[in-house]
Amino acid sequence: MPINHEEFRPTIVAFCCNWCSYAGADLAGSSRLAYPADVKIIRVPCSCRVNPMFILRAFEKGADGVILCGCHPGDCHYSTGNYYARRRMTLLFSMLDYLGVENGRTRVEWVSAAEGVKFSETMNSFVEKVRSLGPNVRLGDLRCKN
Amino acid sequence: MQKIGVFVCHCGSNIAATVDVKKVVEMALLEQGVVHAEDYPYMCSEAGQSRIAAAIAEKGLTGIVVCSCSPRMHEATFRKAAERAGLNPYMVEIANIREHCSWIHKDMAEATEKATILMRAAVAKVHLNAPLQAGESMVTKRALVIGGGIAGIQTAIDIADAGYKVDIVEKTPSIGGRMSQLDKTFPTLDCSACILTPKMVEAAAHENITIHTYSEVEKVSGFVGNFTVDIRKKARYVDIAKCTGCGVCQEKCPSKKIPNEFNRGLNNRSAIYTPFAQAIPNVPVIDTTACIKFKTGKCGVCEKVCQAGAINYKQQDEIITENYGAIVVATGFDTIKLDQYGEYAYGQSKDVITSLELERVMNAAGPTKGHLERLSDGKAPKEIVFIQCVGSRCSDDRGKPYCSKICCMYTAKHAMLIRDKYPDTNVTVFYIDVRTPGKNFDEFYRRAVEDYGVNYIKGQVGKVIPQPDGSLLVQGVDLLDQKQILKKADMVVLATAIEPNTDVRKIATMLTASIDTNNFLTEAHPKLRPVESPTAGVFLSGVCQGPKDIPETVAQAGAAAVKVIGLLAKDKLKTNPCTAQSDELLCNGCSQCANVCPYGAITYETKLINDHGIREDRRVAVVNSALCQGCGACTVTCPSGAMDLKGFSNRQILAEVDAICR
Amino acid sequence: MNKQAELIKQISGVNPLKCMKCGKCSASCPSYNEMDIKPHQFVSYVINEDIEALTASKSLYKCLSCFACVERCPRGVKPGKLIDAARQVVIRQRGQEYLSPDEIPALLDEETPQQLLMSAFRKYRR
Amino acid sequence: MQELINRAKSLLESGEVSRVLGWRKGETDWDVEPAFFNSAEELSEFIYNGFCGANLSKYMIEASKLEGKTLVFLKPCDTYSFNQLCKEHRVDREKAYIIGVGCKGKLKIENIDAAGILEVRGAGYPDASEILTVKTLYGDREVSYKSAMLERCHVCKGKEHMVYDERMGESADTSDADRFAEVAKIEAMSPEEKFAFFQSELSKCIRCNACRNVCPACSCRKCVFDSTKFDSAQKANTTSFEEKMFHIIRAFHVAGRCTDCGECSRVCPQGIPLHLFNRKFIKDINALYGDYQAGADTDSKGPLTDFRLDDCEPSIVTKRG
Repeated sequence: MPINHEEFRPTIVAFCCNWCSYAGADLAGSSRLAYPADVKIIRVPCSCRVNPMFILRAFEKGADGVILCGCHPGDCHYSTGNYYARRRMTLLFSMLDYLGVENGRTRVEWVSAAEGVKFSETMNSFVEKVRSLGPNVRLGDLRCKN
Repeated sequence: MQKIGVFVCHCGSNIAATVDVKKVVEMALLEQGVVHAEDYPYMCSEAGQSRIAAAIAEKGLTGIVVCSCSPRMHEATFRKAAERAGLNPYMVEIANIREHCSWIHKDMAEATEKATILMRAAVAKVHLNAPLQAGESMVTKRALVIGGGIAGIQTAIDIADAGYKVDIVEKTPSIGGRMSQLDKTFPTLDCSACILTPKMVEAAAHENITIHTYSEVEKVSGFVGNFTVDIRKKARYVDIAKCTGCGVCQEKCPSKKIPNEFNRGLNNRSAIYTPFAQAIPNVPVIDTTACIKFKTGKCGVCEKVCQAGAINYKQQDEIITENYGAIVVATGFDTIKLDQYGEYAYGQSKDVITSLELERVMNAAGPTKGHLERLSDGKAPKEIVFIQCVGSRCSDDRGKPYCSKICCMYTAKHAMLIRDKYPDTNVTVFYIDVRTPGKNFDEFYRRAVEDYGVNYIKGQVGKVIPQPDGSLLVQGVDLLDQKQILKKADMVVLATAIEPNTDVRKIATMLTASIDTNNFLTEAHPKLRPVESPTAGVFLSGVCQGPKDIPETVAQAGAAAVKVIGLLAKDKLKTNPCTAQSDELLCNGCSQCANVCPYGAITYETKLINDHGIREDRRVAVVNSALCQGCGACTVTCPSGAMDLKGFSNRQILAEVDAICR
Repeated sequence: MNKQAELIKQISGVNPLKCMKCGKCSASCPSYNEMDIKPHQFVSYVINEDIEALTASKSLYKCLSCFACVERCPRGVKPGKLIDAARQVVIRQRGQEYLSPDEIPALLDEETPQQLLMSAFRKYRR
Repeated sequence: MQELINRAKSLLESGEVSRVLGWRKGETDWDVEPAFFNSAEELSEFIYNGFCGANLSKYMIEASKLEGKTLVFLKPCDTYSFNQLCKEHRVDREKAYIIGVGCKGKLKIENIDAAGILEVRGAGYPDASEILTVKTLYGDREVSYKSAMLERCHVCKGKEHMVYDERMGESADTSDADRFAEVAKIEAMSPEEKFAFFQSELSKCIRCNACRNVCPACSCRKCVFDSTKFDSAQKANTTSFEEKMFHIIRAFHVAGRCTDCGECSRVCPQGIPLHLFNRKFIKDINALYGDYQAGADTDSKGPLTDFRLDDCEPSIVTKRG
C-alpha cells in the first residue's frame, strides 16, 4: 500500500509484557505481518507493571493512543499480574471516559506468544481507530484548563 | 553522566534493506550522552561483538544500545559481550528494529524514522540504567515429570540414568499412556505393548524413579531450581503395599457394567479394576461412582475375597508436598469429540468407529479379542472405508486447524494389517493428501497400495448414511476421476484429529507456562529451544507440545531429559537481578504491595529510619530478592512510588515514553 | 484483476484461496451428477477468474442451494455461496439487478410461497 | 459539648490519655479547626458544633508516634477513615482512645451565606429539627437545616460508628439523596458535555494542595508529586505533568481506599466538587466488583489489590458507553 505522508500519523505507545505480547509482536515480525509504523512498543515484564501514570504521561507528552498488551487471563507468567492490570485499566479507562476523553484512545488486548496474527490485527485496528479520532487534544491536559 | 555507545546492526539485509542504518547512526550521534555510534553487518557475530568491546575500551562507554533483532534473541549475547569488555551486563539495552520495525514495514523513510525513535527510547532508558548484580539460588536436585505415557517414562528414565531423582505423576491408575492402547506401531509393525512394557518395568524398577499413579498435581509454587509442588494422591481404596495383583477382586466384583476407558468404552469393566493386564502398578482402584459398597454401603465382596487384606474403604486422598528443581510436562493427547460431525454418523452407528477404537478392536486384549468384527452384530466386515482428516485441518470451530500428523501413517498401517490378516476384506481410504515424511514412511504407504491392494481415493467423504440392512452407505467423491461415489461399507473408520489432553490448560496455568490457542504448550523458541517452555525450569515432552509420532516423542523426551540434567547438574543458578526494591524513606508501610505479590516476597519490618534528620521507627517493606521474580505488580499499588523495579524502573519507563512521544 | 471475479468474492464473502481441495463439497452435493462444473471446481474457476465459463455453466441452475457444502466445508470456503453469487452476477448482467417493493404486489399469487418473495427481495433489493 | 469536655478532662486527669484531639474555634465562629489539647486548661477552647466537619482521623497518624494514648473524637463517618488507616498500618489502634461522638449532619457556611444570612456569629447545636437557628450580628435567623448541610451529609453513611471505645451523644442518619446521582448525571452526558463540565470545574484549581493535605487516604510520607521517583515534581513548570494530571492521579492513588469522607470537597477553596472523581471510582468498583466500602473493616482486601478470575474486561467501558 502506498504511504500517504500527508495524512494524520498518530503516535501510539504499546506496552507489551515480556512473556506473551512482546513475543507475539516478535512473531508478527518474523511472520512479516505488517502494521503501521505509528506503533512503538515498550517492553515491560508484565502488564501489571504498567502504572496508570505511564499512560497519562504518554498522553501528556503527545501520544494519540496507548494500548496495553499482556498474557491472556490465566496465562500470566507471574500467575496473577494481568488480573490486577485488568482491574486497574478498567477503572482508569472508565475514568477517562467519565472525563469526556474518547475511550477509543485506550485499549487492553491479551495477546499470547503464539498470536502474531492477533498482534498485527490488533495494532491495525487500533491505529485505524485512533486515526479516525484524530489528534489527541483532550488527554493532553486532564486538568482540562482552557 | 553516561557515555553511551550505539551499535546499529544490518542483520545482513534483514534490517538494512528497510532501515537506513547510516541515518540511524547519524541520528544517534545527535542524542545527548551518545559518544559513539556505528553500524555493522552482523553485530551478533564474533567481529561485531569485538567492535563493541573495542568501543567500550576506547571510548570508556558506560552504557550501550544495540539496535538489532528482538532482545529475546540476542540480549544475552550482547550482555555477555559487554561483560567480557568490563561493562556491567545490565548497562545494555536493545532497540528491536528488526521484528518490530524492518520486518513489518516496507517504506524506508518510515521504517528509518521508527528505528530512530526506538533507538532514542533505548538511549533514554540506558541513561537511567544502573549496574545490577545477579544473585544466586540453590537447585533442588530432583525432577518432576507430569504424565506417565511414553514421553514421561522416557524422560524419567533418561534423567534417572544420569543419577538424579525423578517423580512421575500420572492421573490414571497405571503408567503407559496412549501407547499402551495401541496394537501395532508403524512403520515396523512392532507390537506396541511388547516394546512399551519393558520401558514401564524399567521405570518402575529404577532406584531413582518414584511413580505416583492415580495422582494429580494440585499446586505449584516457586521458580526454576526451587519448585514446590502439591500432589494429590487419590484414594485407590486398595493398599499398594499389600495387594498382590491376583485379580480375584475384579473377577468377583458384582458391579461389572462400567464402560472400560482403556478399551474406549467398547466393552465393560468392574468397579474395582486395573486398566489393563500389564498395568504398573498392578494394583486395582475402586471406582467409587460405580462401587455398590460406596453407593449403598452394602456389598464389600472385594474386601471378603482379598486374601492379602489390601482393601481399605476408608482410605483418603493424600496430599504430598515435594520440592523439585525442574518440571517436565508430558501430558499427551486424546482424540477430539465428534459430536459436531453428524455427517459421519459416529454415534448413530456402532460400525462407525475412530482409529483409536480400531486399535482396541484389533488388539488381542481388546473387546473382540483381536478379531476384526462389526461392533453392531459381530459379523466380519467385507468392505471397510477409512476417512482421513476428520477434524484435522479444519478452520471452523468443529475441528482443529492443524494437521494431526500421525493419521496418514496409522491409517496405512490399519489398512495394511487388515488386508494382510483378512485378504477377502476390501479396504478403501478417502484422503485429501497422504503425508508421509519420515524414514521408511512413504515406502510403507506405497506397500499398502502396491503390495496389499488398498484402494486410495483422492477426495473427501460428504456423508455416511446408515442403511436399514445395517450396512453403511458412504457418499464420497473421486476428484481425479471426477466421479461422485456411493459405496456400501460394513465398517467406517474415522482418522480423528488429536488434541492435547484437556487437563493441560489447568497444568499450564499452575506452571505459568505459555499455551497456544490449540492448547499446545508453547516452546521457548520454535526452532532453537523446542523442548523448553518460556517459563524457566519447565520443559516439554511429547504431544503436549505438538502432534508427533512415537519415535519423535521418544527423541523429544530424551532432549527434554538432557535439558533437565543440564539444569540439575548445576549447584546454583544465577537469579534475575531485575527485582523490586523499596525505598525506605518513601515507604508508608501500608501493605498494599504485599497483598499483590504472587511470591510472598514482601515482608514488613519495623526499622529505625533516618529521614533527613528525623529519626523514627517505621514499618517498611522489605523485598526478598531470592523470591521476587520481578513482575512489578507491587510498584503500581505503591502510591508514593517507594516500590520500584530494578531494570524497569518508573523513571526508565517514563523516559522511554517521553522519548517515543517526543 | 477481473471485476466479475471480485464481484463474486464480494457478494459471497468467500475467500477461495482458503480451499485445500479436499472435495468434501462435491462429495456432499446431491446434484453432483447433473453438474458440468462440479462444486469443488467453482472455487478454482473463481481463482482462475474464468467467470465466463462459470456463468455459462448449467451448474448454476442445478445447485439446489441445500448448503450441504457450506455446512460441511472444513475450511469455511462455502462453494454454495460462490455459486449463489455467480447466479446473481448473471441476473445483474441481464439488467434485472434490483427488485423494487412496488413490484412485489404484482408478483403475489396463491401459488408463490411468501418466503420465496421475501428471499428474492432480500437478495435483489436496491 | 460540656459533657465532652468533662469526659476529656477526666480521662486526662486519670492519665488514661495523654492528650486530646478535637476541634477549636478559629478566627470566626464557623471557622473551626482541628487541635490537640494537652491539658484541662487548654480544653476551654474545645468546641463541638455544627461546623465541626473536619475529619480528625488523619491527625492520628502523627499522634500514633507520640507517647501515650490520644483521645480522639470521631463522628460516625470519620471512623471509616480511621479504620482504613488502621488497615494500612498508618495509625495505631492501641494509641487511640476513641470517643464516637454524635452527629446529626454538619454545616457548610457557604450554604448559609447563600441563603442570604450574613455576619454569622454561630449556629445552634444541630438537633433533629428541620430548622436551623443561626446567630448573626443582626439577631437570630432561621434556615432550613437540610439546605445548610455539607454535601456529604446528604449521602450520610449512617449513624453507626465503625470503631470506638465509647460513644457520646445522639446521631442521625441525614441521608436524603442518592450517593451516585451526580456521577450518573455526568455519565449520561455526551463526551463534549463531560469534557466541558470538568474543564470548567478543574480550570478553577490553583494547586494549593488543600485536598491532598486534608485527605486521610493521601497520607503518603512523601507524595509522588514531591518526589524525584517519577520525574513528576516540576514545581516551576506550569505545563508540567504534575499540573495537568494531578487530580486524576490523586483519585487513582486513593481508588479503593477512599472512604468517600468528602473532606476534599469541603476544604477546596475554589469549590471544585472533587468528590465526583472518587465517587466515580467507588461507583465503578461497586458495579463491577461488588459493593465495597473502604474502612468498613480493617482486614478485607481492597478492590485494587484483589481480583476475580471472571472480572470484566476493560473493553466494558467502550461497550457500556
